Amino acid sequence: MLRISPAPLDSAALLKTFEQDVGNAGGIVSFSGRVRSAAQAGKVTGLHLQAYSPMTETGIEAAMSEARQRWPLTHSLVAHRIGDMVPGDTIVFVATASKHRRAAFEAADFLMDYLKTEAVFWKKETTPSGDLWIEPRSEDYSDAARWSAE
Amino acid sequence: MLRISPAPLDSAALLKTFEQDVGNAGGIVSFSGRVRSAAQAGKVTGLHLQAYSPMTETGIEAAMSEARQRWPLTHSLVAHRIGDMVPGDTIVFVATASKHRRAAFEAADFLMDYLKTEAVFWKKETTPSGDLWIEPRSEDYSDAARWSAE
Amino acid sequence: MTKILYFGRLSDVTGTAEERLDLPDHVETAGALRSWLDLRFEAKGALLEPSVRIAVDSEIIFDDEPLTQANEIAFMPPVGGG
Amino acid sequence: MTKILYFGRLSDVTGTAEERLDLPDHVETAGALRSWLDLRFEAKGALLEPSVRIAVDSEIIFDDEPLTQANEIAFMPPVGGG
Repeated sequence: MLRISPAPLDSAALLKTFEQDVGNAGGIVSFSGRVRSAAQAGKVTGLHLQAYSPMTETGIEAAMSEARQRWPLTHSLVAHRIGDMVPGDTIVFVATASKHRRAAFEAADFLMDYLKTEAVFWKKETTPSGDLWIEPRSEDYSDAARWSAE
Repeated sequence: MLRISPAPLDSAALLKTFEQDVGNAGGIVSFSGRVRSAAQAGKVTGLHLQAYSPMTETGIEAAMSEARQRWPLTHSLVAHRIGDMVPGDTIVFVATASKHRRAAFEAADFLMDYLKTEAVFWKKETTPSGDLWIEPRSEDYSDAARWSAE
Repeated sequence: MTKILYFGRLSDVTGTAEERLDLPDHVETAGALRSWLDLRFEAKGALLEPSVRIAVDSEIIFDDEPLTQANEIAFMPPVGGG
Repeated sequence: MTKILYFGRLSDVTGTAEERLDLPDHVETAGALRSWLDLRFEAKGALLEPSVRIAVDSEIIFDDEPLTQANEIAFMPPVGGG
């Protein structure tokens, strides 16, 4: 399931609903990413995330579909916030469920790498010295490259 | 933090508390393992998990300490249920927090491998044809061996 | 009229996130559009960077591909969420 | 008296999870304890398996190590939770 919305994300509530949907599948992995108060440009007071529908949705759905092909998942969820946020807000929540815990870990990791480097989002940080658009770090690209190197 | 108890585990509530403790750290990974209704011996109607204090606690704390040495974690949590459970019950909840999402993923994965293969627990499944003590699968051992091969 | 979108840092360069334009006849490909708009905005090459991709009606196209019947054209700098 | 614990499947073999015993004088090492108890329970080698480890007062010891002043001895078959 994919959800992109400017509404606040509540990881605990999302995990609860996900676990109910999943039933008895053995293992569930979740990742919550939050807006940091410090980043490349120093202190961050706000973050704006821009999406481009339907390219953003299409791309994430394709990544979720690839994850289901590569790993035996019973369920997966990507919830991504867009619009204006402040430090501490949850910006992304990903959950995967599988009978095999290795599959759940790897698929969540894979989806996060996709979201960080390939998902159609643009990110702007507000700092005391002005606003700054942030593009992926080289670390994000090398993380994502792991999956195609296999 | 380590918690071993026969009380039911509520993953969503544990994640909520963990996120509050963690504050603004960038990424949080969680793993919830639940009692399956089907296993090696067919249908499972109940599970009993036995610990041996303080060896169980000492071992898990050592693994958590090793995880903190290997990865730049800001927080980690292992909550493990013991005693009698039924399918669908959460048996283990692990959470890790780090500024680096790769670190949070790897540390949670590492802790789960420890819990599956080295943590001092004994597991008995109740099936229609009787009770059966379960020892780790070879898959669990090969998962755990990944960490020492590095 | 064609809708043109400038995402991320490009909207700072162009001063707008969205506009509607009649494309001149000689602007037939994605590459020609880049050159024309980069001059028009005095963008000093910001719209020419290979890392900036162009989507026509939600499909990424190469610079030598035609803009035929485009309703919406997006200039997309490097992406990344989470 | 020494407290002896049998964990996991071993309690099915011995019929008890816990007992208190006076160890005979000749049972001075972990290995000797294995042999003595395996015979006593007619356990057919279940207590002799190398995968079954012995802990004395919460420390794993080898078969040739002494049981000196042991208060609690545990027979631990292969472990694994989660």
